Amino acid sequence: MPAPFILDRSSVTQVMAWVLAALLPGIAVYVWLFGPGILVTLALATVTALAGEAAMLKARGYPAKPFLLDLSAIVTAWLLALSLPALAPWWLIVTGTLFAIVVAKHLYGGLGQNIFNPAMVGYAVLIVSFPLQMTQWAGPLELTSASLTLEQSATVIFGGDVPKTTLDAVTMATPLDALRTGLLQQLTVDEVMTQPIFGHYGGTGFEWLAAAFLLGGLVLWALRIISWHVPLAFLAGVWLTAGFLHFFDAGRFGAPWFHLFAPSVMLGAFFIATDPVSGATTPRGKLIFGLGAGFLTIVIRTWGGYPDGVAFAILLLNLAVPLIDQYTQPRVYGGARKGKEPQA
Amino acid sequence: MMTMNEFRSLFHNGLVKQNTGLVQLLGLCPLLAISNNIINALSLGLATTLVMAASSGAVSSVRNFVPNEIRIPVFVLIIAALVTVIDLLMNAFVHPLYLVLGIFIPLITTNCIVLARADAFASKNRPLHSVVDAVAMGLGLTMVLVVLGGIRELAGQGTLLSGIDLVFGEEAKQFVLHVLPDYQGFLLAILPPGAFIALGLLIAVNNWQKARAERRVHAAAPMPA
Amino acid sequence: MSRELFRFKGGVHPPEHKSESSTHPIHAAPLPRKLVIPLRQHIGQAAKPVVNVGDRVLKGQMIGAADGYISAAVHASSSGVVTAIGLQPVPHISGLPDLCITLETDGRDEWIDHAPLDYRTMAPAELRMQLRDMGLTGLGGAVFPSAVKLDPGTAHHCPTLILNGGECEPWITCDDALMRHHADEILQGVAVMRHLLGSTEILVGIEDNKPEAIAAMQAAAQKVDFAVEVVAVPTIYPGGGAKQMIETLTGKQVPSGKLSTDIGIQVFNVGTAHALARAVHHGEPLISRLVTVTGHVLRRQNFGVLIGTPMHTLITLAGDRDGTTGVLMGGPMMGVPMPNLEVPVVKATNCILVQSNELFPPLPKALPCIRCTRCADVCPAELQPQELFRFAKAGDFGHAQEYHLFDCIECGGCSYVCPSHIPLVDFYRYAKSEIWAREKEKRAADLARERHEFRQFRLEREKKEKAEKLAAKAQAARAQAAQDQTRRAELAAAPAAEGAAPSDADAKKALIAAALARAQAKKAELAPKNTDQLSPDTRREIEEIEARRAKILEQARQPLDTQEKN
Amino acid sequence: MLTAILVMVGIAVVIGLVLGWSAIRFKVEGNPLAEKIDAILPQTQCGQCGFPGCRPYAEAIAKGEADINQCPPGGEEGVKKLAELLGVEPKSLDETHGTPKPKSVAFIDEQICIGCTLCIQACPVDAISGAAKQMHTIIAAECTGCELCLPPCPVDCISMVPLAEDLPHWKWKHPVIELKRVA
Amino acid sequence: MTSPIQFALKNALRTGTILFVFALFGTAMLAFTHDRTEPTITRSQQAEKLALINQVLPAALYDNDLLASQQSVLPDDLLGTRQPSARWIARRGDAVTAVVLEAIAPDGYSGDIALLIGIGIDGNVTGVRVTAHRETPGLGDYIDRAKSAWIDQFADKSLTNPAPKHWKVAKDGGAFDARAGATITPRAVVKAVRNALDYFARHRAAFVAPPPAKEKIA
Repeated sequence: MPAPFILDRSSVTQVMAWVLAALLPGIAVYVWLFGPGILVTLALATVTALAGEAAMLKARGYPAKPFLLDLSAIVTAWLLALSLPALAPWWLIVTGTLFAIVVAKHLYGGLGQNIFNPAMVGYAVLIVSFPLQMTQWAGPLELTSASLTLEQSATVIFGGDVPKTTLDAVTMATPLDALRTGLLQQLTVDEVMTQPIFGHYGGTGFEWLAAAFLLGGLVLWALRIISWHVPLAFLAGVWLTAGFLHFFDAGRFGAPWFHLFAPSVMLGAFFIATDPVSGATTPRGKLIFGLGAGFLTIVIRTWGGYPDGVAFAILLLNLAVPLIDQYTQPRVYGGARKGKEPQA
Repeated sequence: MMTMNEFRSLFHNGLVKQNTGLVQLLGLCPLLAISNNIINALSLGLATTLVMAASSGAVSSVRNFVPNEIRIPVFVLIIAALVTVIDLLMNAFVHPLYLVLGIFIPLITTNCIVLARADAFASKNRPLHSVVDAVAMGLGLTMVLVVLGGIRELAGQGTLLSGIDLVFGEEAKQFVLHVLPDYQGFLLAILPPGAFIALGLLIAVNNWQKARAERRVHAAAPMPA
Repeated sequence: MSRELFRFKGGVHPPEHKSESSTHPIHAAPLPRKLVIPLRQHIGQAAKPVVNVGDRVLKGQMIGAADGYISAAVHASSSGVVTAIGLQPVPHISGLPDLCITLETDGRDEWIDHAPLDYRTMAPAELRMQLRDMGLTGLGGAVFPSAVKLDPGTAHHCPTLILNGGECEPWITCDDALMRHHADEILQGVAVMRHLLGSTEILVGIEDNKPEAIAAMQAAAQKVDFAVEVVAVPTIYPGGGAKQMIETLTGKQVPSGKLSTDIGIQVFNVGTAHALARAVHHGEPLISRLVTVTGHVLRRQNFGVLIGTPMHTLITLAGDRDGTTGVLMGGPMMGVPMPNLEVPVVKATNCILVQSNELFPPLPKALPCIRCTRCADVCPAELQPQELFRFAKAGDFGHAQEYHLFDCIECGGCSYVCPSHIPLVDFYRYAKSEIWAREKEKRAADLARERHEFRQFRLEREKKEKAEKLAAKAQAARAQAAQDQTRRAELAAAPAAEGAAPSDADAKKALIAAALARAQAKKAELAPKNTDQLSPDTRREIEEIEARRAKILEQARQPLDTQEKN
Repeated sequence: MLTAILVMVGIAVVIGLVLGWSAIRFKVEGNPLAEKIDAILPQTQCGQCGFPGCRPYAEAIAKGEADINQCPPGGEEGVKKLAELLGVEPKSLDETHGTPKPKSVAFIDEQICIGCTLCIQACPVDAISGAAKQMHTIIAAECTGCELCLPPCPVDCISMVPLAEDLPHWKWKHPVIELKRVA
Repeated sequence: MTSPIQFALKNALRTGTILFVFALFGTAMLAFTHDRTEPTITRSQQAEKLALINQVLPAALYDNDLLASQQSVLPDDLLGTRQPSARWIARRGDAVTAVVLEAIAPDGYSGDIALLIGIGIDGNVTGVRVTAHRETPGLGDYIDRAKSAWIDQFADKSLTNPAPKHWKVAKDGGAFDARAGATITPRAVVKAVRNALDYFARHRAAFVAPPPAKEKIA
């Protein structure tokens, strides 16, 4: 084995562990503001992901241990779980997770080979196939007339018998849904925003969730697990696109701050768009990737068939990554600067 | 005339070895668009087969009179004419089906597999061989279409043969198989992305099968000393 | 004295491990019994041996002459007798042997006549030839013949001369030691360089983790009659790479695919400057150097070592320990594992690093690349290592080259930080050597094509000439026949035209038959000799070839036989 | 209806005229495909493919008269490259044309050589120097290892010496990363 | 010896002729088929349209030639139309029994939803069908009769049944149920049907008026 003979202490496991750790503040806020249901979803997704990963590794003839220990399957599971409605039925969680692990990850070649972000593939499959179930969001406790305990949540998720009235009492549309609905009823943004669900910026509860994800993301950045390029560009893409539209017609387009703190943008910017495997790799490429994803997010939110666009935007940009990377190759040491011939 | 062996090899070629859908990956546009249930798939597949057989026969019969430089225009002319004829006939006699298949009937003209076989095979072989080859190729495509349609229909809505009434009339509705009663439905399978995913999986299975067969052959062959 | 420094992109901070060896004084390694001096110690053409087995040589005597422009001579490191010229293990990653001259030393260490060079009065070209013949090469690692680098080229002068004291690899301290103890001599060498290159600005870059070396060099700089700027540069690996040192000190980058002299900068290692001073001021060719022996040994220190000294003697000298798992030549980032310890110290040997499981735990197993681009962050060549890896792994060398594979300096920074523990540099080396091999193959194929086409053309021409000759002959015959106007004469004319051929063939046949007998006799006595130590497989192959050959011979003979019957 | 027929026929005639005219006027001389194929072939000129050299084989492939798997010196890799160039499925080497061998050069045992020049005439790349009744030598750098000089030699003084790996020819190997369990 | 130009011209003439023959033959074949199938195709197309109208209009309600009764309607806010649309008048004998209107629900989740609404002369809905929409599959597309029977609940409804304030989806306190999580689409449809009824009520007189001697065909 030739040089080098020493290694830095970093490892894939370490990277993934930090990502999981950085999600914890978000999860804590989630539990605090929306009830403990998300814990059931997280646990179920984790177990499913590990089982799916182990089965696929075995089928493909890879040793299970090093790959299960790399924690990447758990990262996928958690990101998917956090994108799902907290009270989604168990089969929805299992289907999405399995799709993410089996199809989006292993059929593409496993760790490091998937061109799409597995969690977002799982999410997209679910929203396309089961749009109805994907709207059963638990509302923020502040606004719901009832709340569910952990056991009750588990009962709901596993299809147990729960009075429909209880369920109706705890679920409500997300701020994005509400905005879309309101706008279609010919209300202006300001009129829509008077509904209690909208809170200060991004929706009651949701804005704190977003802030928690932002915090976790900043930790990842401080640790150099992720670079600033993608999140910043993504947020800038969202902010600029939403701001542009809002500037021209504040009545029909939500405010940029709302879009930033509305569900999923912070999670997407810091945890999903930064997935190294399916993202762009060059510095300029990362900026384009982030800006493009941010732009598409708002476009889809505004004109698309679904209320949120983060997942589709990221998947579309995943598709463009090879092209982006190819056209944004940075200047190498000693290479010509900006098209000029190197000075002899 | 043709021997049994030739016949068999042409069919093997069309259905397996050079299968248009799984191996050559030609004519994917209709393959992906019209494979959301078995009936659609079968109808379009057969229509394509018909066009292929007719055009291959025609191309092969005139192959000696067509100079190289206008080969392609002549073939396209023949194919386009035949497709339009079939388009008109379907419009007249199986109108409901025509409505479903819609734009994809005229699009058979641009289905590369038709021109590919006309140019690659029919223009170099005798009419009988060409027709057999075209039928084999067409059936190969139909086969993939039907399998794909079956998978998507079953996964997407839990039925098989739905829409059979469009071809055989209202009474045929009883033949629709509700394989999975009270099925939730898996929309993805029916929507366009489902076609890509299902076709991708089919191709993967086909390649995997091939690789396995090859490995077996290698294993069986005596190792060179 | 402060100078604006520039930060090159990338780099890593591996643990330094310098103090282990740098705190001890330099020792001279004793004269070994046997010296093995490889003829290929530098980049370029290997030297050609100019002594014979049995010759007695003196210390400093040239035993291998430079062969070509990019080459350097090799010299006897001590006096003794040449006992062998042949393949010997050399310090190369492949473990393949190379042509070496083996000396049995006589212990007298008797110098050949040598005298200082009056470099100021010599023509630069002549001086360079002298240096080449004194075996001067860079001692920083690349071992490029110094004479070539001391040629300012068409520009006739190279304004900036950088002396590279940035010994950035962990563990190695030989340059540090050299600077601390021989600063004056180093600057004497610099004076010669300055003379040859016409440099006006002299910069000495030393990493700031070597304060004593900086102080020593600064002190020495006060004493010389030209301005020398000693600059402390930040400690970062690979800050001691020539291109990185240039960027740190000047902010300039060497254009891709060009030489630093193209931007008026030349860089030499401090060791090279020292060797140059010894060569010019003492007439001593390059026969020794400083070597750091460190790692898993009892006494980590620097040794003054004669080129050709077997490595195991140095390790024994430093005190070998149990638990040794391997020995590297060079540092842990770019070093080369030694196939065995018989290999000699060569001009490139700056460090002998003894490994153990505690100091160098076995590397963890690699996982797939997750494209995290940490490698790109640390790459001092500003490449996209993850893409290069992908291309190299897939054998897509065209793309690898498009992504500037050949700008990679193989510093190992990417492998060092890779969270998937992929041996990235290995892949780049593999791709590079594969590309070179293909290039070579392609050149060979082009040559073969060209020669084949020429041959076709020649045969065609000969055939045409023959046909013309025949036609002329036939015409002459016909003319004769017309003259004779008899049928008999006409019949006779035809054989006459070919008459010469059969008799020629007969003579040749006899000759061939005689030779055949001779050859078969010879083969009978030869054949068993060279086949009995072969493996059964090879033997079978030979038999097959023999059989085929016999068949071909049979066929070749047949026409002769039939002809005979006619 | 008549308009439709007239339009179609009119277009057809125009296209026919243009195509017929251009086919003759803009004919491309030579065969660029054969060039490309020739560039892939190893240029050993050994004739194992059944053609008298690499160029004729390349032309035969370009015309579709020869298969791509008849060149043992090119090996499987050569077949793969040809397949890629021609857009066909790669296949395994046709062993009736021989099997790939390690790269070798011919070596003449000068003790035995009688200077008959037969090998010089057989060598496709003129890599043997010598004259009648004088010893012949192989110019190793130019020898392609085609073995064509072996059969004509009446005294069997030529042997093929495999090129051993030495330092200047040493190559880095593809690093082995074991991810999969060895089955 | 012919010059290259002459040679090329000759070749052009040859290929031109061949292509001419093929084109002539091909076009002739097409012309023939077209000629033979045209009446059948026209018949099927009309049958198709009629079948669609029949879905919103019970066959018992008319005995006139419905297709011939087609009239053009100017764009109207209540119909949601921005271009002239069509309407068909059903008669039994001479009496007008019902009218079929094309309407648009402009505020679907993904844009316009095209509707065909049959209204009896008594102001009761005889049937509603969605003819074109771009609603999210699985979410809003249950308004399509092919996907679910939801649209059937409009049958026999009128402006007074339910009361105007109940012309809403259940979630908004109305009489029309809608699936949870997907209320935008049904809201739009309910509103459009109500508006169409409104439109009919306002223009009732014009519909009931005895037919002009010769109906003009739009």
